[in-house]
Amino acid sequence: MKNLSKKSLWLSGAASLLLLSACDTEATDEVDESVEAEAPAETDEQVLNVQLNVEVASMDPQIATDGTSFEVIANTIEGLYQTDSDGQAVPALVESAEKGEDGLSYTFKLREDATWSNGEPVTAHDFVYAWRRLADPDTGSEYSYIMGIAGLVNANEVLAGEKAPEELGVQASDDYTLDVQLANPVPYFESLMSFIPFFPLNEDFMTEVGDSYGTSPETLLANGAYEVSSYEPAATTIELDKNEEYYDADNVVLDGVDYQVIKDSQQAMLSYQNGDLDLVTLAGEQVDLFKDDPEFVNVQAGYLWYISPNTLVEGLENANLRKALATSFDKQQITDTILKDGSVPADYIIPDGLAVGPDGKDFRETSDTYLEYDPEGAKESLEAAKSELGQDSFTFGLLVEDTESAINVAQVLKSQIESNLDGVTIEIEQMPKKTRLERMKQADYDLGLTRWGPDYADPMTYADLWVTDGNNNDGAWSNADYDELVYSSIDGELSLDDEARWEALKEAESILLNDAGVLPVYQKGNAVMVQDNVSGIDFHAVGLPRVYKFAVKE
Amino acid sequence: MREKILEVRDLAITFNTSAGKVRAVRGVDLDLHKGETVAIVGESGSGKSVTTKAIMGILSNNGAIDSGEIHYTFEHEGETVTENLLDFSKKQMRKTINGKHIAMIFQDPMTSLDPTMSIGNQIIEGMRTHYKTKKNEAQKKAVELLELVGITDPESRMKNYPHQLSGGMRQRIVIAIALACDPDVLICDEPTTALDVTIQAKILELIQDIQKKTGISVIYITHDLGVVAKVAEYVNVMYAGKIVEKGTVEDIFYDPKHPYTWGLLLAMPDLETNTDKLVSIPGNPPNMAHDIVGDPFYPRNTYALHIDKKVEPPLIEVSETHSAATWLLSEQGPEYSLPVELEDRITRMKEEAKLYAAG
Amino acid sequence: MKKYILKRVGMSVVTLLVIVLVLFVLMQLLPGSPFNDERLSIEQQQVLMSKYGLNDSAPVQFFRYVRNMLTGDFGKSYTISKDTDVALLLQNRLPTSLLLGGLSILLGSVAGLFLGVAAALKHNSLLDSAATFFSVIGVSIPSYVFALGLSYFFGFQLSWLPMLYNADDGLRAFALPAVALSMTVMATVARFTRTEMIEVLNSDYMQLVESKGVSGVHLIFKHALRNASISIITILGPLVVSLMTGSLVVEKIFSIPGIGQLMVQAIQSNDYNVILALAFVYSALYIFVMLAVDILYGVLDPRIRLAKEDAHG
Amino acid sequence: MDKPLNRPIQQTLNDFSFIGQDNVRVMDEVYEEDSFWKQLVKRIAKNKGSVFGFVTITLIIFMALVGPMISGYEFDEQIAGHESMAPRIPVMENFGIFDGSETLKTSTGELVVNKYETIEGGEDAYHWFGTDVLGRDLFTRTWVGTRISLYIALVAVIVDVFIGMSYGMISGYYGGKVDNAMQRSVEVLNGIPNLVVVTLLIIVLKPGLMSITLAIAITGWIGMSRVSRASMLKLKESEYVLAARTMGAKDMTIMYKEILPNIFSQLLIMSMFSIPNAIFTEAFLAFVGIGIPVPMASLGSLISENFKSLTTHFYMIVPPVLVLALLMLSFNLLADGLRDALDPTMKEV
Repeated sequence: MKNLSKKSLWLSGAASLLLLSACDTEATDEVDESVEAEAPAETDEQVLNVQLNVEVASMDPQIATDGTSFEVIANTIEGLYQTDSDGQAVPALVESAEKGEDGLSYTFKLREDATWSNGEPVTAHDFVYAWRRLADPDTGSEYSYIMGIAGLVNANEVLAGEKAPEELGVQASDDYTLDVQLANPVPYFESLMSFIPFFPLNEDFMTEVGDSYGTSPETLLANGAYEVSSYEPAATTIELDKNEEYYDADNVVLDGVDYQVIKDSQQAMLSYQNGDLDLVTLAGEQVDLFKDDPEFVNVQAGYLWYISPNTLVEGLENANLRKALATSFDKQQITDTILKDGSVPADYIIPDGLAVGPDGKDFRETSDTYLEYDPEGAKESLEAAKSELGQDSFTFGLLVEDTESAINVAQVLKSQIESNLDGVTIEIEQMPKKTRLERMKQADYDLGLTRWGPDYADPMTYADLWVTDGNNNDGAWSNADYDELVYSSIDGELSLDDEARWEALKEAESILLNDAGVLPVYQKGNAVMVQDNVSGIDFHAVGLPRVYKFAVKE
Repeated sequence: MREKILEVRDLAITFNTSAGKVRAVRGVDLDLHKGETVAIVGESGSGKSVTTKAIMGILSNNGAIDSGEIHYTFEHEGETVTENLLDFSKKQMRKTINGKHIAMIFQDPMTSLDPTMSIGNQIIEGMRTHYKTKKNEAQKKAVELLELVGITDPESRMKNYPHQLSGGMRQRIVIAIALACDPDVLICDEPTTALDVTIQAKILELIQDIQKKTGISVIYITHDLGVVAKVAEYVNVMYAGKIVEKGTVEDIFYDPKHPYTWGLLLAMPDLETNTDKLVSIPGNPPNMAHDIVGDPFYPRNTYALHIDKKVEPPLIEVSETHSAATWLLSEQGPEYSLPVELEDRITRMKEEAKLYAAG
Repeated sequence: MKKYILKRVGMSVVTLLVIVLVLFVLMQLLPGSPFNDERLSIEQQQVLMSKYGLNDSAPVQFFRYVRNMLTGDFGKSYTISKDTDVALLLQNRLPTSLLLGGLSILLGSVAGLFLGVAAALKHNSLLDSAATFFSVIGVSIPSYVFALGLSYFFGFQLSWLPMLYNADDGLRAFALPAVALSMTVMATVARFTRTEMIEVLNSDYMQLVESKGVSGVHLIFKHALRNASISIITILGPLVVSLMTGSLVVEKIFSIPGIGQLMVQAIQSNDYNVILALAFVYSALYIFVMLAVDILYGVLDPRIRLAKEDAHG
Repeated sequence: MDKPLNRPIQQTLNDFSFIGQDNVRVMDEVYEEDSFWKQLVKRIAKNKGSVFGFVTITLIIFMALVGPMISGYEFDEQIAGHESMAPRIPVMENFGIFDGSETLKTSTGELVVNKYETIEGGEDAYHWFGTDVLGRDLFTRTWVGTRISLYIALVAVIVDVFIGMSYGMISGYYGGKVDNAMQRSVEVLNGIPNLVVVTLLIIVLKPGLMSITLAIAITGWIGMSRVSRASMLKLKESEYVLAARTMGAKDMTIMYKEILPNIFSQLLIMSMFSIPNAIFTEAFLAFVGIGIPVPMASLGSLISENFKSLTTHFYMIVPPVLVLALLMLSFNLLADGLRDALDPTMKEV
């Protein structure tokens, strides 16, 4: 017996060499299995250990709103499209897509080999169900507005409760054909389809589990690379196993992903050095210790941090004063000495790496920069503002949320603004994020340090923020030209002409920033450590921050 | 033949307090013979309790014995031995002496019983510790002891806790505890001070009764000469950590030599006293944290001599049994006479005694 | 005793109800709606508010809350774990926290008692001073500093114990956090025990016990500690509070899925129902401990146990 | 039993004559006791712990007042380029310690850096406790932060004395229904863990010194009210109070003129025990992120701020932790000593 097994091992080894050169995946699989059968102890399970800094808020694709939840959901559920390593939307469940000539309709053919983890096939009905659920006001999804952004027929009416969800412009003409009707052309529609809220859910299963969906592994379904094996609401550990039912399971190497929620970055780093974690995010000073490490990685995130000035507050309606404030702090110093995590100074509002235009170039490559640090210019603007306003001293409160980096940045802002601008005093008010949002929404603030993350890969995800009476235009900045450019780009004339639209958005940005309607500070970067035996993790600036489908741990 | 059982020689004790060193006992001699009762009398703070605590080996941690010897004669494993108790370690004391040979009754029965342990257990604890007596046997003996100390319905009382009993009952329990291991010496530290007058008398009688029945020797500490007259055969008067007069009860009551003893006698309440008020000793005892020069009593002494300021008087023998530490007894001492009130009182006491003896 | 316990239980229930009312009123004053995510429109917020019944009048909301609470329904989490029953969150996390807290109390009290008794027996000695110094240090240094220190030395440098909580590790996972948490307990118990023991050791009845010839372990445990413990258990209440406080940070550092971590998160994200439920749980825990202390007090102290029914401890 | 006289006596003629009747009156004053306060001070002085406590507190108060002025930096002054500098102290730097160098344990090996040598003008710069990540002088910040903690200590005592003491005294004095109502209210308030009260309060109000003060005011006095109630219950039955009452004294007069003076010193010392608690509460709030607003500093906020650099720049957390621990230790020791000196049951003998 012993002899025999040795022999068979040798044989299979030789066979695998031969077969590998022939590149036959089926055969290699066989070989792998036989090796495993022989020496199971030697092939350790490949499980990736990942640190999260917050708990998963929801496993429900239509309810979740935060990056952490998105990351875990996206590892278990797949949508029509997925983001590839370059940030481009590539087909996932879609086999073929057909775009109507006017850009007002899409027909998606779904692949027929995709199944849910309970064995049911993934069908077009699952999408219809999920999308109606998203738009239904009763669901209370915070992301329901994205249905309006996607431009589906009747989307806004359904959102407002004026029409039934069934009237939404999406139908399943058969089990594997999804028909979508748009009210206006949406150039980034396919990219939107890789966004989690558009992910499918199985109606039968949802009816079965009811409200308890997503509260345990049993109440979760997967159709993606991994399935949840251990989870409870607000858990600090989440375990994912490889989903053997996944149609592309052959290309998934990892046996699973284990998440560990660690809020203290020092503790996380110690665990990483201990070998307990494969992927951690660094904070502040730690970067100094690890930046020369080959395992250190800097990734760009799409988040833009900016100060929102409340133009309803006396003094801040003055563009010169806003300009003075916007140019009086050294963004480079903030990113280099305080954040150190790869964040870069933002002299713009459309982040770098967000979207690629019709010319095939990134938006930033062909647009200008605005409001650079310029202490002298700031002083001049301040003098102008002083004479315009007939006032020599100004005191403004600055709302910040109580995270370490936000507070540190706010302190530098205060210090620099006060030293560069005579007569300006900044008073920092720190509070939980929810409270800050509330205060800003009620326009009960002077200046607010805030941020916006892109929902989809198009400048519009930022540009529509500052239209007059816009939902998130807390500072009530208003400019008729800007409004016209943006509205026209959404569903007007410009939406039909990709190139003109692109130029219009550049112009909109220049209008906003030349008037200092917002005071950009920096574009967020993340400093992460990845163990050197790990490869194949995709980092993205938009939508999903990290994808593990192709990750390998040796 | 009087058999000496306890002999204290030149005992001196100092306490280390936050207010400085306090010399609580400054050279005390004391003798106790078998079956007899010796009283130690003095105001509070005179060092009488401390002396007995030293004998029991239960001085608090900050107390130190500077000098002296405590010789105790007892039966140990069939032999009569005499040991210096001060050579014993705390552990040895607990094991061989405390409870087994010398037992003690404390001043305040309200606080001297463990509030969390039943009466019965407190009584049998000593027996169980010293003789490993079986529980039911010990309990039987405890019931007998309770009967002995005059507790009715002893069986049910065994289960009671101290707070359920009156002060007098508690003191009886304390006595029962003290007697549990048949000790040779019983130290009573003001056992009646905290009790009502009527109960006081009963407790005193009880102790005397027990003494008659068991032949135990008793050291009796009190500040009340009235009590002394009832129970004691020998009296030691203590003041400021020293014995200032010692003698038989007759010596002390009928022929007191020390002005302090006079003061104590005069302070005894007496129905037939002619004066309107009780005579009290003026002033307060000295602060023992200070060095004492001369006779510590002189500031309060209307009979003080000039030498009292400089030299502390030694014990001067009056008779074989009687001596007192006062310069008045010295050969050079001046003529003096007892205070008139005291003369009166002594005369009365003698008459009472005759009446009592007669009838 | 029975009546005494009944009375105490009744008082506790009333206290708890009043606490719920107070919490509810406070909550009404909290700024920030739970639905002010930047992506929600005002209209949608209104929909959500009415979905969760937040537009009803305060008394209606209050009575509904109390009624639901009696059936074990604490409402749903708004933000931390969306649409999840708060009861479910608690169900998962409470046992972990209770275990951690229990371990810390056990560890801290045993060590504290030992230290305190030793210090009292050797009153005014070097050992006493050392114990005092040690215990004052224990109460003076915040537990999170201990936590990270322990994690660094035992978890990272020596690799003896896991630095992060993992349910699979069993009790080992609690070793470091429990030690970190128990430092305050130990210090407090030690200090208090020392004081109480010194007082008991100097008491009249201890002199009587000693004069009986009782010594050693028997003396310390049967008499001294037993009497001292009557007062010592009264600090259990405050200790539980300090544990709750400590657990907020310690749970965060060791990544323990307990209610302390949940509390901080709930406060920072205005998750009303979770805050209310947790405040209620904390209060209930505390009141329960106080009640237990009172009853234990009665058991340990015959003066209360056997007191006439109208007596009050 | 006669003992030989072991001291030669300087005999004079009148040695053995009576001093006379005056003796007693004159001599009674010899052993007059020191005044209460003098005794107290004496006893405290005997207790090494409380002396240590007192001296340390005095020293810390002095540094809190003077420290920020002698450092040459402002507490919120961010010096560009001076971020995260290790401590450098004149004179001591010559011995190779506190010379501004620190060892960074990077993952690629240990690295000894001395920022004072690399930055412009660094040669002449001295940060005695180093600087934080924003380039602020930690020496200045530590002592400014100490001020806040001391202020909180003061608040704690004032709250204890004014609210706790009065509440307990009134409750104990009137007894009956008033007492019952007041005690039940305290029980309810006490049933809510401080943690919950304080955090809710700080969120309802704006985080800041005022809110912290209020938080301590709401929760800090309960212990004291119990103690003062107990003292009141004990004292109100005493003879002299009964006497005052029969003389027709008003309730307030009895409470504040007759009883308070007798328990005040004891209660005041009790209140010292609440100081460490209050300081700790503030530190805890700071750690949870609802403490004193930036860029102001308190010891607690400094610890939580610099805690984030514990594994990177260890020296940053040392000064505030040290001062906080010393402060709490000292208040504890001093209060212990005071209590021992005051409380007769704790007295020896």
